[in-house]
Amino acid sequence: MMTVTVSEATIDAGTEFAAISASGAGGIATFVGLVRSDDGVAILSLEHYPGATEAALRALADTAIARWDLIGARITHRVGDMHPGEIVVFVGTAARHRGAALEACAFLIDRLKTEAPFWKKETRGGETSWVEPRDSDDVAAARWKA
Amino acid sequence: MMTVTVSEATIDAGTEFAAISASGAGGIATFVGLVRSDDGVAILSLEHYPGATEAALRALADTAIARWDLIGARITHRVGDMHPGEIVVFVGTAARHRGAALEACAFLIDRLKTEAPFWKKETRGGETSWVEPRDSDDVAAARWKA
Amino acid sequence: MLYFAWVRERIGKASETVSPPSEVTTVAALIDWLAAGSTDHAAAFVDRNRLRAAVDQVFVALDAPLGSPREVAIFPPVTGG
Amino acid sequence: MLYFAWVRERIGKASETVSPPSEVTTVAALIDWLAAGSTDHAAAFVDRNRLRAAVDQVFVALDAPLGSPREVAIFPPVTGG
Repeated sequence: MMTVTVSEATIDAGTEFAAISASGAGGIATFVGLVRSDDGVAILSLEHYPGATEAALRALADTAIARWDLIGARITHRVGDMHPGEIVVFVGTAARHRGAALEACAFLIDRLKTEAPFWKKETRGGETSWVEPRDSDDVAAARWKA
Repeated sequence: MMTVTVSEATIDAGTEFAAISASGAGGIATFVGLVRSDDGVAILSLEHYPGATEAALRALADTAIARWDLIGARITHRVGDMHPGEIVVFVGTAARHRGAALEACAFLIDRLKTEAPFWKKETRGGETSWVEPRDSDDVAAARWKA
Repeated sequence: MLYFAWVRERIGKASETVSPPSEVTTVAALIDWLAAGSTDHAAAFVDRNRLRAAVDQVFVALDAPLGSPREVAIFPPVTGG
Repeated sequence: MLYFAWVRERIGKASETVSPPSEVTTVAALIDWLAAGSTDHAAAFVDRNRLRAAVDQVFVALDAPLGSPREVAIFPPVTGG
């Protein structure tokens, strides 16, 4: 079971977790990325490429489901304006065994960072700037090359 | 911030998640192990070694916090009788960056499986039997040897 | 054409319809052609190393052949998640 | 002494207080001594490869020196999580 959602709605971790854990699997791994509250960002704005974003996320989820024989995968990504402490992205994987769930979860968030068309803009101290891509993201994504 | 809990109380994923995500971190990784609903187990009973269990879990959390510079680690383990779909264990890690959170979460659940004194007994079709240890758990735990 | 993030901001619009001449056969050539026709586009496209593209929603290298696409998107490297 | 899981079930009790003679200086020797004194203990301890131990809540190998512990636990390999 695969569910991919991209929307401006607030992400509730409890709701997301309940959805991925309804699969009857033995192990659920999740990763949640939040707007950090410790580095002075007042607003994080996420722009995306409608249509292409969902297609990219579905392709990643398909790959993970096949590679780790997952029972379920769920990706929920917020776009628009967000505040510190709010959830930017939820990734959840369900599998019979924990190793598959954990690896697939790491795979999805690493690849999502480099392959899905999202762009972050930060407002801090009244100044707005686009976030620069990080080399470490490319390194993290590259380790999953089969 | 480290929190280790071992009790017979039902584990609520939303409550657990809220607790670990309150740290202000940018990334939260979690693993949740559930009683599988697909292999005929009616009751899973967990016995543990009171005192020694909590000490073992705290030692693991301390190790993970130091090794991955975590902002928070949370381990909640249920004992007693459980039914399919119920949560056996919640592991949550909070870090500034996702790689640390994800790796530390995998470390904690892998090591917990081989180092914390819990014993599982399964009741299926009216028959009760103790779960045998799995070699794959030793392999998973060994990969974290520094 | 679709533009995203600071490419969109520098050009001053999120989308436009263009009709490049037939010798424009790659994404890079399309970028050159757009930059030659407008100072805003030229400003947005000044550093080619910081541009990425998709043709009909498929991510491609800038030297990829263009074909006859319905939709070409130009944008910075992604920074999501 | 503390016993857990099927070790506890086979012995028929979760805990007991014992006073082994002074020549019992390792966990393995303690197990031998307990098994010699009771058929239930002997049945629980029949396969030494499937036994693990903790002395004063510290996990140890069966050939570890015993010292003068307050609490020794004997149990199967763990299967938690």
